[in-house]
Amino acid sequence: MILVLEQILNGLQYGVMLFLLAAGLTLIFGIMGVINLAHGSLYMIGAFAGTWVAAHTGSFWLGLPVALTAAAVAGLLIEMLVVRRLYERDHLDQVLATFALILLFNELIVLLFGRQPIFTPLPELFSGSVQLFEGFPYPPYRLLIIATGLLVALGLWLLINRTRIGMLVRAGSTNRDMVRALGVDIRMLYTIVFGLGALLAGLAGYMAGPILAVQVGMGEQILLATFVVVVIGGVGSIRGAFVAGLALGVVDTAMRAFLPGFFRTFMEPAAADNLGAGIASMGIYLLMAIVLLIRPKGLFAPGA
Amino acid sequence: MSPLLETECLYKRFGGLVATDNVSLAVMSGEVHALIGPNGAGKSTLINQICGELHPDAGRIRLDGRDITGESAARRVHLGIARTFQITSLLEDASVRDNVALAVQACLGGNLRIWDRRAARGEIWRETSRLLESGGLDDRAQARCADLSHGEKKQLELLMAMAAHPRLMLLDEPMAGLGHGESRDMVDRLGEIRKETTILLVEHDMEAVFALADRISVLVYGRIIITGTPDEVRGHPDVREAYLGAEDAPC
Amino acid sequence: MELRKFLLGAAAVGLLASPVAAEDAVKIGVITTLSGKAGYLGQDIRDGMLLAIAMEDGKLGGVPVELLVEDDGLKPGNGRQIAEKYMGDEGVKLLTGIVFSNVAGATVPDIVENGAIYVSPNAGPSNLAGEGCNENYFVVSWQNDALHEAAGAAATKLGFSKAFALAPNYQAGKDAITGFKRTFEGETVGEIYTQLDQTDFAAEMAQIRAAEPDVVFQFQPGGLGIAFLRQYQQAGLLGQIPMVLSEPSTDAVVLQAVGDAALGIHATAHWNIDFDNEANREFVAAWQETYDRPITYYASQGYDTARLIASAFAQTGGVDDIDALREALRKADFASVRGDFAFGQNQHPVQDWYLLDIVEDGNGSVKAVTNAKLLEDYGDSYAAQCEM
Amino acid sequence: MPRLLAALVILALFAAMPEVASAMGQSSLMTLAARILIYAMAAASLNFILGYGGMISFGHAAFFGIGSYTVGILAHHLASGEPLFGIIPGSGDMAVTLPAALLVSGIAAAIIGALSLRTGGVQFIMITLAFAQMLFFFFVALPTYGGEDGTIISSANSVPGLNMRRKATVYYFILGVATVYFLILWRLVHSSFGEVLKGIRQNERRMTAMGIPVYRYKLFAFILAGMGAGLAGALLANFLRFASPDIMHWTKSGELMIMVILGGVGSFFGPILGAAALLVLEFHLAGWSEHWQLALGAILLLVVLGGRGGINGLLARLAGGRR
Repeated sequence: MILVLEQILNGLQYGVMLFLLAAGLTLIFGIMGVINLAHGSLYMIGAFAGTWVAAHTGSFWLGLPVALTAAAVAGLLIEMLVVRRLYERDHLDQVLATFALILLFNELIVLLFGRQPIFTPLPELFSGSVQLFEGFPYPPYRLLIIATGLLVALGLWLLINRTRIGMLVRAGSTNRDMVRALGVDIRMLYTIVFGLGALLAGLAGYMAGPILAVQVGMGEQILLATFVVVVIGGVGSIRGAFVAGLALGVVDTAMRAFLPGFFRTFMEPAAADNLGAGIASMGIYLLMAIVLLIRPKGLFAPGA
Repeated sequence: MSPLLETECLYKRFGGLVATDNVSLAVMSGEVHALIGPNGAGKSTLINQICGELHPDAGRIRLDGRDITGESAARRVHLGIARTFQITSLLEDASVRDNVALAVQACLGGNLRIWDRRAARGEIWRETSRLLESGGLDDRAQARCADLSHGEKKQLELLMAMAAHPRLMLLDEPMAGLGHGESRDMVDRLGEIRKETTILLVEHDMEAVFALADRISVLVYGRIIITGTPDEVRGHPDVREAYLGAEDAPC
Repeated sequence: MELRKFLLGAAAVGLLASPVAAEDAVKIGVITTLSGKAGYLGQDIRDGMLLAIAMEDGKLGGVPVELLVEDDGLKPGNGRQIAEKYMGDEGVKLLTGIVFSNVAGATVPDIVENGAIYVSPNAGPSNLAGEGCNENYFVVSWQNDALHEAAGAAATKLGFSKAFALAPNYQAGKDAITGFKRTFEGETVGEIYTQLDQTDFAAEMAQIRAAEPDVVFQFQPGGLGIAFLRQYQQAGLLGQIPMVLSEPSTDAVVLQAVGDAALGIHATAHWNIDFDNEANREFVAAWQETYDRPITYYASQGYDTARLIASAFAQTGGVDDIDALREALRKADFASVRGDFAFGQNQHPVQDWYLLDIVEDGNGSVKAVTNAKLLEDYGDSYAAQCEM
Repeated sequence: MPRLLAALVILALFAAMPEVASAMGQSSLMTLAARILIYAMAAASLNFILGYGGMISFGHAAFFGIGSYTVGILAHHLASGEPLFGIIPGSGDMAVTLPAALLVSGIAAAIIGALSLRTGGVQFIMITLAFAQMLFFFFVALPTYGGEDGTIISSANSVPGLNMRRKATVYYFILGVATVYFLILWRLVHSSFGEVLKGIRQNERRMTAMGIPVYRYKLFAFILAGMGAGLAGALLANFLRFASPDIMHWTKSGELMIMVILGGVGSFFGPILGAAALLVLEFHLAGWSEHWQLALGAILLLVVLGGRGGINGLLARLAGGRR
């Protein structure tokens, strides 16, 4: 029972990470119609910039603003120098351009930080593990990640439902032309949304630093899972990104944890492990395929 | 005379909105049957169900006595139902000639041939030329579709629908957006076409409707409130109230 | 910043390389992985080689050499292309450098069929160790399975009886667990194959805790290993359940990155920085003088590869006589930084394996200290299948 | 006929490549040329559905990989002597392996296409990616054929009358297959079906209104494209004498797509130009600096920001400017 509970917490933690990345991506996708493959690079930039500062100052908290700033600045630069010229082009040009950006950023990081993974210490307060209740220790840092993710989700909800920018974002994700027709400075809106998306990616990257390895190519690893979340949730929907992110996190974790055991109940252990692990690694893709076959636009597609 | 097209209690709803509410309609062979009604009355929804783009929640559609409710949109074209779109829908990157040629080819068949040369299929080009000539677009044959004027696009749509040699033509607001002169040309053109095919015409331009229609059905809130000759419809009090309302009486 | 170091390093490499690019220099082709997450492996292998060459003033075994280096991007097709370029365009007869087994699989057969010699500084896949062995193919590092067989032996020697094993769900991972179980005499109570691109192991931690093993064996190379060890600590398992690791999970870069999360772990290795022999002292001193980063065993393998080639060149004077070169390489007449070294029947190493302890180094970080010899003159499980 | 002339020039270049390469003392050029041919075939098959049919498949490497593995698996069972599933004997005969690769990749494309084509737009991009990734993980987890390390094919498949142990022979065989392939593709693009497909890219609703069952036509195109990529994959396996899951990884699908975009979407010669440009750049940049990806990224970025239509569009503008 404790195992199940722990796995659910683990799934939630992975899920909010995915949500932080997917929230920005889904807005960029839904509002600007831009496929941004370099979103993972922003995650990497946040992780490297923040971790580097944290490692040199010894303070986890000093790294945080640096990570956010670096990712946001990088995002704004990408938007102004590259993506802005591609809004009117088709998806394919965007794919090529943002793929080129991945190559550029990866190599720049190698030049700046070297090829070795770098390391942040956990903040003192959150290292080790706490007993959630008797016999159930859990790393507090992971709880911090979950809390951060939920706070961001709340913040985004308020931003989108209670502010003028949010109203434009909502309008933009359902009907791009209408916002333009309203005479809103759409460029400004695009830049803001892109910057915000980059900021969240940077936050996710920095938060991931102490539990994962901060290294070149870390962005591509999580990029695909993020796209899966965006598509399952419905392109342009923050709510979709939230629900799909958490669902995918929990499902993925649960499959990894329990599938081999499940197969062992009626198969040879070796074959069961193989099959279980195989299906678990295909899991999120399988899930996406099933969701899309039932709801071709995803779960919460705006205007669908 | 037997009806060419019959709909029987067609019912379609979107969420809470009933778009077509038990519509039973009969279009006689050879007639021009106009479908009028205020905006949002469900005319386009009805057209889309007849051509197969939408599937009704309940009810049946028969073409010449044959139940086609379950047939796909593409199949219905081959059974004899062609259509035009309210907002022109063409192959914008292709030339006028290629647009028509593709419509001709689609009707002639052999579309899955992967080892022939379309350019060498004389039958397609002969028929294409004939159509272009009949529609007065032969001098624009090489123009890119996206460069055509609105009126020309409407004409082209009509030609492409004609390429299928339809028994029933569904025209979704062929006059929409046309200038006065262009509208008159279109009415003349439809007058030609009606010799070859039965027409179900959705139109707001009352002048055109009363000039062309043999019978008129009035659709309000997804319901047909009357079907009759132009004179009957013109004189019907419900129509005046429900549809014509405050507007001036037509003609 | 690292950029400065990089520029210095690049300048150093340029200086080291330039005098040897003479007309009569023997070209050695290095195909290695420099980009992406595994880039540091190839970098260390290459730099180990460059170091050996620099220490001999641009020569190996008295023969001036030029090292050609290209990045394969971890793509088998690219590796093959580079090999063809070296052999066809540059007339290279001696190649080395490949880090990963899949690149080796696409590249090595082509090299040896062309009559050139390939000396592996890292990957030793089983399909080239047994029936697929070739007289032109040498492995200086280890046969892949031996890494994990050493870990199994360590777990046995330390008296553990219930092991829990984890590895990524790909060939090397499966080989790892198979290798571990081959020498581990206790019971394996749980086995998990993690996803190839998985960096979060929380789910696995929970399963380990539930299975209550008395030792954990895990194979997670590079960045995955860093994530695993840190999460092991965060899950409160470090210090509760001992861990035995094979070499790729505890290279110097991993140790530096995980810090105190590696304390108390039982590591296994065929080389360690503290090995007390002349060759190693020389190597370690030269490295620390030249490069401002930790020495990994990859660097030692690159260095050993170059030293092996030097020993052969000293006898043959170059690559003109391939048969003589092959014979000379087979003798392995050089002082390896790991001590005893010989080639087995399949031209893979026969060497000793050691148990290491991970302890504090006094500067707030950790280091590996050699504890005991685990296996002596240990070859591999495939040599018998090799007919040569 | 400038196109015919261009085609002949390209063919002559490739035909002369082994001679030129050995004359220049750079025999690796032949390897490069062979890879360009193979990748051009795969990219052209993607261009067929992407450029002509408007289906943005992000999982095309799946079929490339399936073709490659068909050859690898048949070779494996030939070597081991054990039939696959106990019934299908191994084979090292090109007359068997190439049709088998076409068949298997066609079946896979039929299944994947039938499911994927129910969606559209971004969702189609992602669902094709998903299926390709599932296949990738499947082969990675399959120990029989080496998993991620791949399976080594001891020798290129035999062709009666040819000495396939000679590299130049293998090269000319690949060139021959590629030539036939592009001739077929040329016919296909200009056939009745090809014209319908181009119509579908522009306006599916209109095509339906003309009586074309769009889904079926797209599926047919998807299958043809899958078979094309499968054939290219089979050649790659013969050429590398190696099959591994890395050629069905999503980055490989991306690479194929980039070749198409770089060369010029929907142009016949675009994929050849794109494959050549990307592989030649990779080849020379990687030899020039270990930080070659920086340069590659910058060049790709400049190309895409600089103009539409890729290299093909650039050539067209140059030709237009000169007139």
